[in-house]
Amino acid sequence: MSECTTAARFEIHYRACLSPEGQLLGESSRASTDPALLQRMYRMMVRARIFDAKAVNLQRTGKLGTYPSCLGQEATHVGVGAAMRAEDVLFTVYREIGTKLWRGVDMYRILLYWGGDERGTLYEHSPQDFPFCVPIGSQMPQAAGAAMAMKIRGEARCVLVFIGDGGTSQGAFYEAINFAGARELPLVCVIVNNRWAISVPVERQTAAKTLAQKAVAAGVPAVQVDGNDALVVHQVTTEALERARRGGGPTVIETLTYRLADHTTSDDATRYRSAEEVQSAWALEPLLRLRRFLEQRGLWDAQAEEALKRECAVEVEAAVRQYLATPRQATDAMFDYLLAELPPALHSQRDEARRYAALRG
Amino acid sequence: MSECTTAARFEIHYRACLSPEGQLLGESSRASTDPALLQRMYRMMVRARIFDAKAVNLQRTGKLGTYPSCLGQEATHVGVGAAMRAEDVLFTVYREIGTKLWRGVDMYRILLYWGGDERGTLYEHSPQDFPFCVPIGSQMPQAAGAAMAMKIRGEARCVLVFIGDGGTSQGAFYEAINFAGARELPLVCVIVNNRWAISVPVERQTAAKTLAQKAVAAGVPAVQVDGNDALVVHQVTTEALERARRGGGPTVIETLTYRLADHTTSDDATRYRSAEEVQSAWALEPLLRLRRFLEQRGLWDAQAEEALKRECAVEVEAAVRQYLATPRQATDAMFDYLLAELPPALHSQRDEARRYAALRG
Amino acid sequence: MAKMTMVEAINMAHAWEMEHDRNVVVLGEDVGINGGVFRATVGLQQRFGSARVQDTPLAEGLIAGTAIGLAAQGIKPVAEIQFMGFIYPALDQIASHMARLRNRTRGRLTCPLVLRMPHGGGIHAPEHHSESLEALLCHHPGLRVVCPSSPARAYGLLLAAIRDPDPVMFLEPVRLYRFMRQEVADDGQALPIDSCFVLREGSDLTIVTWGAMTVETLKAAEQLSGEGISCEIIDVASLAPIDFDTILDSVVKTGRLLIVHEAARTCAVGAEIAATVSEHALYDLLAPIRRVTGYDTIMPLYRLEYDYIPSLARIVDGIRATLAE
Amino acid sequence: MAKMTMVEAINMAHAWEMEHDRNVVVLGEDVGINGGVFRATVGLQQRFGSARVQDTPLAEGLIAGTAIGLAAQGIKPVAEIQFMGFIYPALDQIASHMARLRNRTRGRLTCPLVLRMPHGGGIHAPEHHSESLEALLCHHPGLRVVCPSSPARAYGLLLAAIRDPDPVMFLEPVRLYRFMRQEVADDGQALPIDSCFVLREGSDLTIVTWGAMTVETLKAAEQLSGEGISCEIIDVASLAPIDFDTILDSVVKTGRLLIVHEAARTCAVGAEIAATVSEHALYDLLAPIRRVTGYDTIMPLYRLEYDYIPSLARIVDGIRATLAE
Ligand SMILES: Cc1ncc(C[n+]2csc(CCOP(=O)(O)OP(=O)(O)O)c2C)c(N)n1
Ligand SMILES: Cc1ncc(C[n+]2csc(CCOP(=O)(O)OP(=O)(O)O)c2C)c(N)n1
Ligand SMILES: [Mg+2]
Ligand SMILES: [Mg+2]
Repeated sequence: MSECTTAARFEIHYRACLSPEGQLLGESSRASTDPALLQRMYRMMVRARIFDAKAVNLQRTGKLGTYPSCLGQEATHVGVGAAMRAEDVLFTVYREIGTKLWRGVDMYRILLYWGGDERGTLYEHSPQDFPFCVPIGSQMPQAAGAAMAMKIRGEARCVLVFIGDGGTSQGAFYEAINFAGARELPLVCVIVNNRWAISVPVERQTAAKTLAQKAVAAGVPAVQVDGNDALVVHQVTTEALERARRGGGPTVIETLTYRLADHTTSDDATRYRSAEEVQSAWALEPLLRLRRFLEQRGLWDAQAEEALKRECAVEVEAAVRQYLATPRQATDAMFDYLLAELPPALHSQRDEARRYAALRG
Repeated sequence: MSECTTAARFEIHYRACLSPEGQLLGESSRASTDPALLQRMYRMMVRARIFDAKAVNLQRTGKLGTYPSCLGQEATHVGVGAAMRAEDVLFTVYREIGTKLWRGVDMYRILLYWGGDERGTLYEHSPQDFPFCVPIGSQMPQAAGAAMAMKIRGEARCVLVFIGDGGTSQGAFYEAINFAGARELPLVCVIVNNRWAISVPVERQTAAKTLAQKAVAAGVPAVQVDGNDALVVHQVTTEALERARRGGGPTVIETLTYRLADHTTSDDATRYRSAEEVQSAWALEPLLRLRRFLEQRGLWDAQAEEALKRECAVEVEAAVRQYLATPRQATDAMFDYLLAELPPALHSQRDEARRYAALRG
Repeated sequence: MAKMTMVEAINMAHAWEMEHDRNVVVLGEDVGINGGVFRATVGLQQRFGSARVQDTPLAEGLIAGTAIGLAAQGIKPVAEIQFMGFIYPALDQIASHMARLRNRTRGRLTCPLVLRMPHGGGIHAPEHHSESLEALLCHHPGLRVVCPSSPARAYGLLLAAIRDPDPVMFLEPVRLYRFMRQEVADDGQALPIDSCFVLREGSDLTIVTWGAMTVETLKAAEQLSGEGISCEIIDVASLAPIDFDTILDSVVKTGRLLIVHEAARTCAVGAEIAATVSEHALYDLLAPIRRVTGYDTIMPLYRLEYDYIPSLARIVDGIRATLAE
Repeated sequence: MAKMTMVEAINMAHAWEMEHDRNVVVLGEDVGINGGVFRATVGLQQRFGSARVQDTPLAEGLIAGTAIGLAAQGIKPVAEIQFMGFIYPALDQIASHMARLRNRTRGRLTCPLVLRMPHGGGIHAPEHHSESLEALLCHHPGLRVVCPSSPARAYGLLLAAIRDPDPVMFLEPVRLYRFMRQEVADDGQALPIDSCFVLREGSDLTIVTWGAMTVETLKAAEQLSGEGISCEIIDVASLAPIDFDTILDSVVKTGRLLIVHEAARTCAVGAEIAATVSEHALYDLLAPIRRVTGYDTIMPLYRLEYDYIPSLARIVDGIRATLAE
């Protein structure tokens, strides 16, 4: 009917290091040969899960606002954190507790944020990281901009940005990876495919068989990995960051995981997904497989587990106490950071707010 | 380093029917075996080019506003028009004169629109087609919506939407093809890759080797064709519309062509691209090759060409006369179509506008 | 007649209209099996099928643009934006197209559709979930903007919105979704979307407000009535175009005007009302028009949201101050 | 000192600041080799290199979001939106992030950047190329909005905008780009972006306006001065936050206020000025505050644009009407 040649060809690879049973697949990964790192990653995953359970609990008892649980996604969050350097910059959505903790964000700050207090975004140890980003997709162009700054200055730094499966439907996601590809920006984008965007399954979100292939639109290399496998997440993220640091440009990584919890504490997932589905997802959850792997290597045991759990419980309790003991900001907090200097016209509004705060007590 | 399997594979094909010399490549296409259609397409391409030259000329002499020439893209525009059915719905950007003419839009209306008069969007013969869309990319979700309406009603109708190479950088483009893929909407998207977005070459726009591959992100089939080859444009668009009509879902078609003119009459392309580039693009322009093909088959000759040119000149002159003879709308035109009924509060504004129009005369 | 909350009344209005107009289609994020994050569309997909009640991908610009295409093709979309704070990605479609399609095609193509969205704060929601952005919409000619303040008005106004031949932005005050139960007749009776509602008649001053702020405003009037202060309270309800006749008549009667709204003050709807009233009724004004509004700051996270949202005390003082002169 | 147009002065301000601050970076559509569709950035890429002057892909949301990331990393982006009518895709980044980053991070991260855009109509441009949308920006706390009305003010205000620690929306009236030439010293001197400019002193009434409307307004005042009418004309220049002290002082002096702007009237900046002035200076007002503005309609295609844009005649009549009472 017409001359037909091939203009372009693409392949999306799937990678995994650790089987759900904790067996190493293929050769060893960087982490698998680094006992200290393995233990740090596992400890951080447990820390995240224990904090997460407590946060959900605080909300249930009316002590915290709406909270989005990270249950089941710890391997993705921690694997990414472990692959980053301190001088890199992180852009998250709202669920990446494990990455925030790895970056040194206090549990106390995370509680403050979900507890309705802007001071929850004060990150002492990662001062350039962006706070949680609620408007889905909007973090993407900002991350590209930060990466552009690094490229303009010729720095060997990278930006790591997270987005969800639902987020890949927002135009901003595509605009940013397309720009990153066109300018070879040091940007690594991790698509956390936890299969659900509130009640919308990823199959309703897109006809794309993989989310990694969305990078083909931007001419950006992409890979899909087992997102419940901390080793492979750490491995591919490290490779991607290294290439970006060398000036090799962006990478998109899709991590296949599962949102074991409700979307947030205001959600009831039983309305739209089956108990069976959640059950079978539990069989793939990330902590147990890494623990088994560590135990096989003699790097972990029941005692260590007990000690860690106690340690985390203590840390979480302390953070909760500090959070609950923190009085809310004075109403001046609404005005103090509006602009570098409060415009004269707003002084009367600030005073008005003060007056009524006194009444409200 | 890790287990690695292939999750997905893609291939983008390039198709062409007619060589720049007017030789048929491969087998025959639907149009190539339909003399009447061949002649209609050629005549429409000439008609578009003659109208276009006149429009540019009117702007130069201060009788028309800014105008975006379609010079060099006639094969894409006419090939698409010829593939559509009357009951389908068309969404264009602003440059697709050939398609508008094929849909029965009067030259007079097109002049009125670029002459600063909303009545230029009154399409007598394609009453459901959308007018030109200036905000780049914004036509895409609307086209998806129209296709969704057809699917909801179970109609055997399709939507054809155009976008430019620059337009593929707008998130709206991606949001729409992703949605069309996820819902298998009867939508055919033609990406007119004329290599330039004003002064930005497509290589600065994206790292994607082809624009067709952007459809991979949406899980939508895509093909790249020679956009200066009316036969292949007609062929692939017809195939795509037929599949969509059968419920087979959307297709993305990239047509490779070239913007031989300045971006618009307000632009000066010599600022940013070389005369050589434009020269070599002229060697690939669409009219001559189709004429040669017709002549080889005895379907066209110098006489026919002369007659056609005369005919078009007469038609264009008539349209111009009608346009120039059309008095501008009364100021009520600002109010008459704001809402189905003018809100009481606006009556005084309408009266005020009338009063000052009288003064302005 | 059943007593119901506003969110139930909104759900009932959807069901009535879908039952009586086969062209009505519901779309948005999580509006299907989940019934919307506030349950406004609960049960509709089960009842009317997944062709007429569709979850969309996560993209507000897509939702708004799709609604335009649907409407131009004769479908009547009732689309939900999950929270008003997420309207921004949809604004290009709303402002450049929805508001203009009729005008730019000289009436050849139109956009009869409804865009529903939760409005305002007060429910301890996360960041970006408590915005009051009606002014952005009201500044755009070609749109209707409606904001109900009770279950019955939500029912009647939503029916009117769906039946209207033009695009209607329907703002639903989150504080009121489950604030009170009221008897609402499921009779398919629409309410006018071109007039204010006088919620309380009075003679000393006029208070103009809408949405959730009607609650505190009514409380304030009630409280001060004990001191013999008689407030007339007008629920604007339709914020664009505004029924200024009702407002002006009242101000001419009382000679004093207080405007109460939750949105930031600058360039908000309250500014337009103050400007228009002072232009047309200056000589009837016995005191300056005052505005009790959200501050010109970012809506704070929830620990301070009730310091931002006009409180009963601020409204009471606003009334006293307006009467003092 | 060279006589130059506003667009040349804007170009000169870019060059000065890029010369003196290595962190200043220019980005936008066609700002590079093409020098911008209005030539505002012409020559900058040749002079400062393609790392510091970059064409972006065609996506306004991307441009705004990228500018935020750059600014937070210490680069000073001066980004161009090709026409104000195309700001909509960027509004989510502007409203949800630019305006809020300092506040939501308690000052840890900030957004010192400039977003430049051609503003208003009057040059027979195509559809969507003639919009006046300053109110959308002014309604958002956390932004500065500036609109110059002469080459010299464009130069000085743009320098101030680039040096400001917060995001500044810089609106450039297209009618004025090449309207007049004026001597502008390339001395790097910034002008204040927190005060109005009194363009003409007078005693009978105050006219508040900005941008391109200053031209017709000055003409009107000139014309009426022949009849002994003395108008004080204030160029607001900085539309957010507004310097109300200067405006109020003038109104207290003259007792009469006319507001002139090109944007649609409802919920525009003129409404805020009228509301604020009537609240604070009611008893000084000798006549109702009038607004001569664009109509509450879609900006028409160009054949009617001068029926939409306030004309000299409408302003003159507005002055007379305000003085008549
Ligand atoms: C622009 C925008 N629209 C809607 C929402 C409401 N919302 C919050 S989370 C969410 C789903 C996100 O799904 P996904 O991107 O997969 O992330 P996940 O919650 O699964 O981690 C939605 C619709 C939002 N926050 N922002
Ligand atoms: C949203 C938006 N931003 C910017 C513009 C200004 N503009 C008009 S055409 C154009 C380039 C479009 O390029 P492309 O999509 O390739 O279409 P082409 O002009 O080549 O046909 C730009 C930037 C616009 N019309 N809309
Ligand atoms: Mg998800
Ligand atoms: Mg192009």
